[in-house]
Amino acid sequence: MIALVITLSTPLLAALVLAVVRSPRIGGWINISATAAGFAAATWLAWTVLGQGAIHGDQFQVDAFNVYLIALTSLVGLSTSIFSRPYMEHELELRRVTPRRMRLYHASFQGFLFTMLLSLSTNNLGVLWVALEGATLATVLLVSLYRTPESIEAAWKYFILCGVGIAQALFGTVLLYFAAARVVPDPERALQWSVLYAHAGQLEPVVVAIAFIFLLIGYGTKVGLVPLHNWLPDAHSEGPTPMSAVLSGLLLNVALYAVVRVKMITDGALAAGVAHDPQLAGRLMMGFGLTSFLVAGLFLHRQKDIKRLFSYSSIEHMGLMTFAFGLGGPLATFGALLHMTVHSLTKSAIFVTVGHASQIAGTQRIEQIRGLIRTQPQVGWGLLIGSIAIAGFPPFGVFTSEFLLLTATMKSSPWLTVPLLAGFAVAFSGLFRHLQPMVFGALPAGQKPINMNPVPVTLHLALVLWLGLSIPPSLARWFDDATRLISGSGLL
Amino acid sequence: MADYLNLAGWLAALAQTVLFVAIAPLFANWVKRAKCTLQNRRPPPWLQPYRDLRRLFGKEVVLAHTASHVFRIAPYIVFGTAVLAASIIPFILAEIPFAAMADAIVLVGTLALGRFFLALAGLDVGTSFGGMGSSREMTFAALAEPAMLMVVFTLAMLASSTNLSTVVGFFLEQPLALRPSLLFGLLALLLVGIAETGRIPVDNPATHLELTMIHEAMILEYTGRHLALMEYASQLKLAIYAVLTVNLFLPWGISRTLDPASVGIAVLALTAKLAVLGALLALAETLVAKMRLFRVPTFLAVAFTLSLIGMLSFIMLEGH
Amino acid sequence: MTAYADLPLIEQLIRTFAALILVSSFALLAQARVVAAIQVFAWQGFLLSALTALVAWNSGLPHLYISAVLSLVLKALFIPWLLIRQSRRLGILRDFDAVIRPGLTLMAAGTLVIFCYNVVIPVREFTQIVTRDAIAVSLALVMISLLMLITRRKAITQVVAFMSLENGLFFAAVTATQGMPMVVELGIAFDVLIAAVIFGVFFFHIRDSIETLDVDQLSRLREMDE
Amino acid sequence: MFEFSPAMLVYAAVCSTLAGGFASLFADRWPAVQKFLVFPLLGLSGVVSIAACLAALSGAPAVTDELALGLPWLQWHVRLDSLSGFFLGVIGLITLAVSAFGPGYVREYSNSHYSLALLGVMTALFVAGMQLVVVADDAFAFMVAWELMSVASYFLVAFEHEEAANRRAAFLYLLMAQVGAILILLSFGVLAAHGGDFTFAAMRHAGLTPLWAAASFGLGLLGFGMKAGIVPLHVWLPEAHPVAPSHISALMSGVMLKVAVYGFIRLVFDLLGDPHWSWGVVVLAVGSVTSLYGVLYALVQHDLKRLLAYHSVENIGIIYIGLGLALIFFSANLPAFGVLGLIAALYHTLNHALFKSLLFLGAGALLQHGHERDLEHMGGLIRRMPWTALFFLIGCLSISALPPFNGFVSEWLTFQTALQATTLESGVLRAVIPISAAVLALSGALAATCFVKVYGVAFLGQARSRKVRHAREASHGMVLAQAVLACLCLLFGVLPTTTVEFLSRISVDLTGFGVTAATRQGWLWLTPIAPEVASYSAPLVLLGVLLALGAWAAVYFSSRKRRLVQPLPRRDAWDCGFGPLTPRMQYSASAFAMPIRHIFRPAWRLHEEKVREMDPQLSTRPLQLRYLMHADDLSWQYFYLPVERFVQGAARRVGRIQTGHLRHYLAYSFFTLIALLWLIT
Repeated sequence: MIALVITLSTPLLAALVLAVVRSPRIGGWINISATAAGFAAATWLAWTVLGQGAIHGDQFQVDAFNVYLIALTSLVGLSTSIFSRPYMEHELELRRVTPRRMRLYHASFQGFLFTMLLSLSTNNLGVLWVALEGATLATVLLVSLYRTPESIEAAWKYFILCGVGIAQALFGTVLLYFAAARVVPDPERALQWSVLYAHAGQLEPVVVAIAFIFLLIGYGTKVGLVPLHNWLPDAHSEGPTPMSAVLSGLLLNVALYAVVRVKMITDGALAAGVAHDPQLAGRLMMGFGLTSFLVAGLFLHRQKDIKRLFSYSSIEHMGLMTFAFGLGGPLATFGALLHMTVHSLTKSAIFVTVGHASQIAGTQRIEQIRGLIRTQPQVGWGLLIGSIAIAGFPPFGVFTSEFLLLTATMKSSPWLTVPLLAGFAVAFSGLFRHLQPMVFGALPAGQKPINMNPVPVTLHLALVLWLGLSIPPSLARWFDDATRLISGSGLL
Repeated sequence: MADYLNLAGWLAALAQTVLFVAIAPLFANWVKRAKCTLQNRRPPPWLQPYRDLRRLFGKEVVLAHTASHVFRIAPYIVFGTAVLAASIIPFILAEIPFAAMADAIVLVGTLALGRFFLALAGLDVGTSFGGMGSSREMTFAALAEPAMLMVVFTLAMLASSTNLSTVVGFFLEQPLALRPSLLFGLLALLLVGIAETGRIPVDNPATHLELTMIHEAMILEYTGRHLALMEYASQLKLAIYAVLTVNLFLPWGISRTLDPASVGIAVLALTAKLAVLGALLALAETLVAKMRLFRVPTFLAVAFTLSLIGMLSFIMLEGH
Repeated sequence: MTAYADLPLIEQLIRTFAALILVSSFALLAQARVVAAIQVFAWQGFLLSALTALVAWNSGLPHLYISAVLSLVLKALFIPWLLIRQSRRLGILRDFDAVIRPGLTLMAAGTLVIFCYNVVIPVREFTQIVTRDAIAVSLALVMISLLMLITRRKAITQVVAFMSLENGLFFAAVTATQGMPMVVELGIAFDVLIAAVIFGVFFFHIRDSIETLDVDQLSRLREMDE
Repeated sequence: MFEFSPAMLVYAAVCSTLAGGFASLFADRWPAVQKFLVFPLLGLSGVVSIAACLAALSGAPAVTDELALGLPWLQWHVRLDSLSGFFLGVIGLITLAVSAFGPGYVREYSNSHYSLALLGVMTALFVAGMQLVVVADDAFAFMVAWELMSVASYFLVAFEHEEAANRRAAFLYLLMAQVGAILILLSFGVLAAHGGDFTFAAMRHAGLTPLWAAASFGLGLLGFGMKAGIVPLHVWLPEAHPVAPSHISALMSGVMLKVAVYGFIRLVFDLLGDPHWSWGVVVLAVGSVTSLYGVLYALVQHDLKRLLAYHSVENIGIIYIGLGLALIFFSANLPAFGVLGLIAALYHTLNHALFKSLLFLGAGALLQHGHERDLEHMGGLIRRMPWTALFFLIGCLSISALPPFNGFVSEWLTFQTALQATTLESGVLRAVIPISAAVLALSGALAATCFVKVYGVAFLGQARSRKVRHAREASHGMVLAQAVLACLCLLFGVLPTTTVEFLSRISVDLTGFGVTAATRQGWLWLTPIAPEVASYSAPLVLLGVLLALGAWAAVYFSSRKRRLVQPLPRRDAWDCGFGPLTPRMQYSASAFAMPIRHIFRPAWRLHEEKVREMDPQLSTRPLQLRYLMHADDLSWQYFYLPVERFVQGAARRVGRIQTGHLRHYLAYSFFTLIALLWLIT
């Protein structure tokens, strides 16, 4: 419990401190130290949960499902903060940001991390909602950090779309509370996930179904499900790159986490099959997931901006995970959990290299980013290997999860493998047709290497490689516990 | 396979091969004589080809500056493969151990090997003539060879064997029957033979006209013993196709033992058959005009189609 | 099922207020002038606050009084004040944001109300206070606000619509469930406050970048062909 | 206690490969590492692979093992049986040759800015991937190894990435590898779903219904076919093989395609069990079309490596014809003939690996020392590079299926199998098989034509460009590699009986049937069905050829003394009296194939262009005439471009939903909500 407190309070305190620290340089180092401390605490927490089992508090609950996401979040937070220091200093040198805005940036970064960790660890669906809304608020001003017309437009769209989405989610939460209030006598406990999950069978199915639809659309907007995804590429492409990395690597995961938590309750409520198809939640998620996967793959073909390109790739992968969770069953769930992990790691690594690549070229336009391997091999190879990993080639972990997912689909609904296959092909070709000319090719004139820290990218890709070759038993047990929790049965 | 190991069989086969090689120029000359007679020209003497060969063997060899080893080794390989092919074919004796060594497919392969080197030799010196000849030769061979293989396959399926001795034996034991497959096969083989041996209407062995020539263009740079071997090999090839045609489709008379009487009958029968075939060939060459070069593929396509129809008619009309 | 007339007065009053809020929502949808829209929004906040107080009185739940005060301060006073001040500074207070096909829009809103009622019909009726119908009304409020968001071009009216969406949610929380747990409610209020501030910041940013608050001009980032 | 197991040989081979890859990390700093560590380790890996192959083919039972890698509930299963041993041997042979060829060849890159370290690492991963594919015994390990092979070879194709064409080729290659891999994965997925587990052992007992078996077969055919290069899935092959470094092209064409064949055999003959006759017909048709298509396109190429790549397509077609025949006979319950088809296919697999690697290595030597890939600029290389010329000739003879070389034997076996069509019950099958045999005959003959063109234009005649005129012989290692492969081509051509005996063990393991009759007459005679049906004695045929050569040698050496005093006189070639012949007067590669182009015109889309440079003084007098020709693959026009257009169109249409207007986005959200609410009421 202490570990949890430290994990949560570190970013909160850091956000407060950073809001008053004037020097951007010191701010950068404080940022790194805070995330490092947070990561240490999260590791401790994970260790505790691994050793002693889940923590079930009234307000907080840390079980197998969220503890690994907490660890992942703090890890990605740490490496992104390491990346962000030289990156933002470079931006400062270019006068794209002022020291005041750097203060806002650092404070918001930590504030965002806090909301992420809070939404993961809370047991209260209301608090979950508050934290996710907080995440939007913390990041919206980061999207418009550069104050360009595009960035303001992106921030506005992000704010309104996510705001509306999250409002819909709140309505869903209220409905859930409404349904629960009839069953759970203590109103203070009626929004607690563990209580709702325990009483899921007694909840009024019609209300829960309506609530699920609102929650799916609400949190689905944050996940980036097509056709609710429109804010995502804009926000990713216009904000500073470290923010894109955490948005893609963390926010989308956490939103999906929320959807899955809600789905577990919905499945319990609809299990009797009186009012609705008991598979309703899963079916809807499969539909949304598959649509997102296919449409995002097509969008990849027409991109001109490197960060938009990879944000569509994020939509595609979130779609895949949503599909997998919707499919249910231990194999698909295990695959989806693994995919969440490896996608966050890989995608944040990619955004790190993308950030450096656009700094080298001085633009985010794909057609002007050329010959990265010749200009700065670290960046070029990082981007290439990251893309190979994200495209699902072994021995990287993304392959493992896609393997599980495809075989699970083949087992339960074989016909869906056809659109999946088409989607993979379309997405891959869309990604690589743009990627290859960027990394390969002759040395472009007038571009020179920039200062970068290779640790985050190397670390992430090494982890993904490790997960692809062999999943360590402790982690496997974790995943399996989470799988058991979500789908009812494990694999091990 | 023990019977293949008897020495007498091997020796007889060897002797037969020697005989085959020896009389091959004679057959070529017979065709030429028949043609002369038909065209009211004075025929060359019976032994004229042997004199030509002897004269060429005696002459000095001159090489082009650009000729390489391939050019010099090719005549021996072309001639060698022709001899090898000749040794496989049932000639006077039906049952020969050589036929077991290499079956009909190997026969086609062996001829292809010779042709491969012949074409390379044509390209070796680097003249336009040589290239032209090689290109045409290989093109037509590419069409003729599958047709030839189809004919072989038809026979092989009929006799359930690709061993030429077995095939001949099978036909000897079969009662006489009019088989469409054999009819088409025979026609195809005749067409292929005409193309492969460079006879009218595909090629004209008697002229050196650049628009039409194929075989002669390839050996244009050869002199002396090399030229002799090339000429000899082409005469051998003509004889091979002739013997193949008559012995596979009209095998009567061929000897299945080493018994002197039956061998004698076989010699007589074969002589008669070859004489008739040669005369027919001469007649055809007299009556038919040389065709345009790009009509040849059509000619060969006809051969290929005939052979394929032959095979299909065997499968559809004569099966089991 | 008891007849409406048999209900206690307080319940009848609550329903009346609910209807009034719905009416205010329609009014908001039809209101073209910026200042009038903000005023209607303030009225809606006031009605909501009053409704909360009524519910609190009816159910005797003390924390609902806090909610009532909170919403009065925030939704009826602070946010309208903020919006009016911003609009004045931006010089758009007297602007029009023409409603696209007002008749059609209002008809659509009416249809939505029916649709929302249809959606909640399968919910089993309990003999408690307004529940199912409250959900229907709040659903309708949410939907109408969404419709308003879709049909408005000005950033300021979009914000009003967004805030009225929050009102719909609040309505649901109050009438259907007699308020949320306190921690959640405080969190929501905090979020709404921050959101309002951020909206204020954005108006200036948007005006600075596109020199108008017409959000239809904000369409540089797109995937369509030029 | 150390206990020997053949699996250790496999591990040793893979470790040696990976160690070579690791060593090459330092190759950029110390180039000598390449010569003294990287390639020797690769060679060692090849030798050990061959040892593993011999151990597996020695008749020992299959060895299984598990590695602590992979999924938590599914470790990597490894199994070395005769089939995987055979393919491991093929990999080993070619790797060995490449390790001898490599040091000389990669010297070329030491002065460029391409990284030798990358080349070494990716080569090692590529080889290791292939070695792991053939021993993998569960779907997961198989797919990981398979994709490792694909990705590593992608980097090798993209190695010289500054050429736009290379990037395009690499992209196409990786895309098709990705799609193919998913298809394979789904094919295994069907088996795993019914067998309950990802291990091959479980899949063998999946007991699929005919429909599912057909689905798995179809997915596997497409998936493996994409890598093997069956028409129309072959388009990546002529793009990717030419642009990789030549020793890699040798590995890709010689070995990687074979690994795809391995996968197909493993799936169809081992995992799926009883084949349906229609599968055989499909495979036979695919094989026939592929072989003819490949050779026709090879004929119109004048880029040597591209031409060789199209020949790989042709040879894959021949292998598939053999496999198709095998499937038909097995399904018709005539295992004796089915086994023959399988063995013919395996034999051709081995042969193609040998001669295609030989030819690619030869092309590499030409590229390095003659700086040319285009046949139209070569000529006369036999004088500059005599050894390479000799071995290349052997490669040409082998691929043209001429006796007594190895290519002939496997085609002969395929023909023999096809000739057994008369024993089939079904009239349709009896008619279909001969037609495919005819196609095989035609493509064989066309292949010979093509290689006369290649050899004649590249090595004979006069040099057509300055660089080629001054070419030097390749280094010793490069020649040695070619010599080894050339000798193996002859060896496997002359000793077919022994080879078939080994191959028969594979079919016994896979299907329970072998070809006992084929080898009953001793090593001298190959009698696939019965002595009286067909027999072939390669050693005796070789003896005949040797006698012919002996005759030549006798004349040559008897006249040697005379020649030493007075060598054969040399004169100018006949020039029709117009003055000396120039290299430009020679027949070019395009000219050579012109009659064929004329005959088979509809098979290609030819782009012909005649460039005429006029004399600036006198505008009517042409100074130079050049003829440019290239052939577009028809499958682009009818298959790939429509797909590409469709995807682009779909992307454009989908792009329309993102209008940039916030109100539209909100409307999507609104209507989605209404639609979903509608759905549940």
